[in-house]
Amino acid sequence: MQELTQAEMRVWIWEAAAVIDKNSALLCDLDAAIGDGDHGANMTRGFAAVLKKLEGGAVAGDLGAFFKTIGMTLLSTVGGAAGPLYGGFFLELGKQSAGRTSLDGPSLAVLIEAGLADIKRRGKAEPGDKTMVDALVPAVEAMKAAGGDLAAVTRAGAEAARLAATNTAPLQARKGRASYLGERSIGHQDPGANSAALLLESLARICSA
Amino acid sequence: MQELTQAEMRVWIWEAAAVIDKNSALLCDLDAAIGDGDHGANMTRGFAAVLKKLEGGAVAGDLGAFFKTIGMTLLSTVGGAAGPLYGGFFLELGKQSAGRTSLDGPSLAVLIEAGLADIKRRGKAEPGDKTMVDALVPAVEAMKAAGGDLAAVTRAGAEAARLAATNTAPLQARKGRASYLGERSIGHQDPGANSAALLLESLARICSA
Amino acid sequence: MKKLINSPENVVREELEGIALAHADRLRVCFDPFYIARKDAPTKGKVGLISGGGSGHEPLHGGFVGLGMLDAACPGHVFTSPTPDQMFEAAKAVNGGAGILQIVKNYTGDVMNFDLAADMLREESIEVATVLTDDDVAVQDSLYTAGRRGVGLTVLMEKILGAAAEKGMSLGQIKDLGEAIRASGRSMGMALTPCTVPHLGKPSFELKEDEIEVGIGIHGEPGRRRAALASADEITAMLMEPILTDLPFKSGESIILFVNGMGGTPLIELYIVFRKAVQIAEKHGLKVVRNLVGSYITSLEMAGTSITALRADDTVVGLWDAPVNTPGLRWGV
Amino acid sequence: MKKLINSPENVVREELEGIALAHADRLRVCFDPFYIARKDAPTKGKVGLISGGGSGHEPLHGGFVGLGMLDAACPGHVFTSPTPDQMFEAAKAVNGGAGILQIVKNYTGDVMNFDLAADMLREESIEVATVLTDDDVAVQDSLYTAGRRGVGLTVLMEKILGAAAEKGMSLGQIKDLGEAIRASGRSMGMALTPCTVPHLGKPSFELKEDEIEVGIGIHGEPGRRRAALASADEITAMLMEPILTDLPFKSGESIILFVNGMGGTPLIELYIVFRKAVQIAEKHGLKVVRNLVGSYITSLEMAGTSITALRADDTVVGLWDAPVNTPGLRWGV
Ligand SMILES: Nc1ncnc2c1ncn2[C@@H]1O[C@H](COP(=O)(O)OP(=O)(O)O)[C@@H](O)[C@H]1O
Ligand SMILES: Nc1ncnc2c1ncn2[C@@H]1O[C@H](COP(=O)(O)OP(=O)(O)O)[C@@H](O)[C@H]1O
Ligand SMILES: [Mg+2]
Ligand SMILES: [Mg+2]
Ligand SMILES: [Mg+2]
Ligand SMILES: [Mg+2]
Repeated sequence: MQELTQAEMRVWIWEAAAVIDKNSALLCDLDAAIGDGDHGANMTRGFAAVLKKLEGGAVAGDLGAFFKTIGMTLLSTVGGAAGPLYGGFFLELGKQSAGRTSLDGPSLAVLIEAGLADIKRRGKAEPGDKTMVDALVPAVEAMKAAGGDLAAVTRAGAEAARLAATNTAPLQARKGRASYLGERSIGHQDPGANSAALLLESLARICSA
Repeated sequence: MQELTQAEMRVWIWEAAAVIDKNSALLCDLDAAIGDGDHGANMTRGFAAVLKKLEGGAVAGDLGAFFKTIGMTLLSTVGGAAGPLYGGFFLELGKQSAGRTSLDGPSLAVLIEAGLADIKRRGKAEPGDKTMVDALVPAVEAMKAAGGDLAAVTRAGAEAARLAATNTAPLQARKGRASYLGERSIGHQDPGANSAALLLESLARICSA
Repeated sequence: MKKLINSPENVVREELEGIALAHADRLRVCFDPFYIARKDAPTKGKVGLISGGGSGHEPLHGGFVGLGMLDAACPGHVFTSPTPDQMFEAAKAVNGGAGILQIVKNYTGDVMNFDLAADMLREESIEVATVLTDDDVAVQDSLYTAGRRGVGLTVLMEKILGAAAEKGMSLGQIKDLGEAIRASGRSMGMALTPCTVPHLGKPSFELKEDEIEVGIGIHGEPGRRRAALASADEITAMLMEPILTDLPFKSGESIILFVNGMGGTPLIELYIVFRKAVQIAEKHGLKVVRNLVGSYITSLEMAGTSITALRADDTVVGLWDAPVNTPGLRWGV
Repeated sequence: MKKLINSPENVVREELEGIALAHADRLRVCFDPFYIARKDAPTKGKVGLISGGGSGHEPLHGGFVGLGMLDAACPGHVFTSPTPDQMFEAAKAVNGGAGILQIVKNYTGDVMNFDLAADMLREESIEVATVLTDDDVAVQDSLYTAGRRGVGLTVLMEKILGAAAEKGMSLGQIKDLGEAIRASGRSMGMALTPCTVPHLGKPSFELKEDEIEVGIGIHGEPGRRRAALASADEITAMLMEPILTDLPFKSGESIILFVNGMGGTPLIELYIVFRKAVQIAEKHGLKVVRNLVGSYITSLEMAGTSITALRADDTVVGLWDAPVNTPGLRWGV
């Protein structure tokens, strides 16, 4: 695949929704250990709502309209911390892709970088705070470094995100609910970093198919 | 011992209080199975209060005054069903022994029969209803039948009470809390029948000493 | 046993100390013997309402002392009926000269202890009447047994008779009203988990993860039967059907519907039960004109619920709506 | 998992159906999106008070909607903050033209969702101010973290600001009062048992029979440390000492003292804790001028308690005493 169009993006969202659903219990368990145990349920609910929204057929208009629909739906269904963060992420993707109908590898990397910036602005988390930012920062770096075709770019992003998500375990949380635990947050992976890795992994699968 | 005086009766009460205390958990367990689990605690509290009351020395006056003190104390400390029943029992012993300072075997049997009558009047239980009445009815019969000295009378009463208490197990309760269980009360001994047996056993031990 | 207590012996005394500190504006607590009375009692010319029973059912009864409800409450040890000297002293303290009405849950111990207290009061020339509650349909009613247990209806009884007394009704009138309410209300309860009596230190019965106990009372006693864990809607139906058919409640009647928590069940679940209870009542043709949802007559930390339905004509509704100012129930003032 | 529910997905909807049926006289429930509003809202010229948060803390927040307290509450899924569309619609429904005050417990999710809602409202030219509660001393305060959690103080905040709004105070005045209260109240909590989030189906943490969790929040999250089970007096001291030294409260000050149950702890135990809390406060030279004892901000069926102390001058006490008519708190009306 050379360019991602809305059609492929819809497949990504389907794939992502399925993967989130399959890993819902895992995400909840991760969240139960250092948060309040709802991250899997929140994400599953949100992506199910997005699927429902997209059922009717393609979103009229450009990729901007498509991502905005996703962002608004996540915003009004996920709740918790993840709702505004992922919702805002997709809204930002929408803003930055207004007028475009397809994306190549490098422009996808730039787009996701913009989405990440929105998450950082909203949540004020930095790498090392044990949040989804920990997965997304190295993912964006890897995607930009990989350059080239969509498959390579997304695979680099997915691998970096997964590794970084795993590496959140030894960190002490400084943002989100896990921060209340202080030192007791050490030794558990961050749920949001894991859901971010799942999203990027499903994207890589679509782009490599 | 030919005759029971207040001095021996006080030893009985000490002995009874110790035995009740030692068996408190057992009585509670029996009550937990078919009632509300407090019979041991209620009886222990009551007899501890009686001991405290008797600490000051002999009760001035006849046996009537002595038993009345015990009855009033149990009435205001035991609570539950057992409080009015045992309290009333001792008050009745007081009424019937007014003017007397000692008791022989046959008069003790008659006295306890009067106490039992008060329990039956107050609680309206008949033998077979799975209550303390089940232990006391055969005990009184055996005491009256035994005749003779205090040791023989009280031993007969204690043995009959213990056997009858054990035999409450197969009965279905018709009075007290256990009656709420219907058929599920079958298979457990009645706590009140057991405390009655403990009281008569301690009396027998005193009289045989 | 995991409880916020210091020692099983001191639970009731320390609870009363807490109540005395928390509600000093409205209540007076006597420690020898234990009773809780309205601070402004006695009210001259008003019938004095007293009740009591074992502790562990909070806010019942002490939490219902105040204007428009009880004049005094006598707490026994946990799940153990109080003793006659408590009712005797409490009644004397709140006697306004118009007589004393005792509201007694039908348990052998409670009945006998209140009877003894009534005798003692009569010896002092104080007029006494007693109203029993025996609303638990889980227990088979029979002349030859202890009869049915008094459960949830007790809360409604105390509210309604309290309002009647406040309005100046006579002892005889209140007694008659109490008997009418007794004849018009039914309840049933169930447990998801048992409770632990402090001095016992272990649960009063055992339940597997997938079992519930149906037909429990309020003393941690096992119920009439064990059943498989079911949905809230199914459990609500299990309770509502026997309640509605026992009296029976007839289509077109108005009721007060009371969904009670047993102590360890949170409000969120009670509203789910209430929702279904209303649906069932309405399907039965009943009009739910008033309701109460919350933990008002509890069994320590037991998880579970009980439902009470009471036929309510305009008089009863009027008395229900009358002002009440107690720690446990308050409105109109 | 033993709960009176039908399915984890429907818990909040069915709870809201129950609330709508139980409190139809005072409340209006909107199902799309979820919010609970005063039936008589909007009140022209009055600041509209809204709050909200995850469900599972009942009666917070929906149970505090009514005269003298909140105008609307937005329930999220269990322990999940609600979404901006809920606050947006709720605020529009209760907007009396004098602006909207949002009372927000300081959790990342709640803060971000309420912020988004505020942006949306401002786009509609509705004035919005926000007051955070972050009273939990169990969490170390730091600029570099999410800060402290909002817990028990939220209940007092909603009561006091609700009275201020009812009195006709302006948005700016209420916001200032809210900040003053925020700066004057502290809380801490502990758990005897964990709770189970319905969709999770298992407890949020495990505790041995002789362990307690100290410094818990209200979301079933583990606390700051695990400790050995201790007496009620010792546990009360564990909570009171950090509360009193954090602010710090000074000898001679008057406070409102709030002993809260976490959902599965019965009232009898809360009074025992309250008793000791008063003793400690008094030893510290504090005057407990008002109090609240009960389960008002809960964590589903968790057993445990939290304590909140709030400095209370005459203004605060006056607003505390002002009439309130909600399902969860009611007096003076
Ligand atoms: N300030 C923040 N910045 C970035 N990510 C955050 C922040 N706070 C929380 N998160 C992410 O959100 C995840 C939790 O989401 P979720 O459980 O759905 O919300 P909540 O914590 O409100 O229950 C965390 O694992 C973390 O990755
Ligand atoms: N009506 C009755 N007549 C005689 N004995 C009774 C009656 N009801 C209960 N009892 C006795 O009382 C015992 C229970 O006493 P206790 O547990 O102290 O009181 P409660 O049942 O009020 O908790 C029963 O085991 C039974 O022997
Ligand atoms: Mg979470
Ligand atoms: Mg008993
Ligand atoms: Mg008892
Ligand atoms: Mg959450």
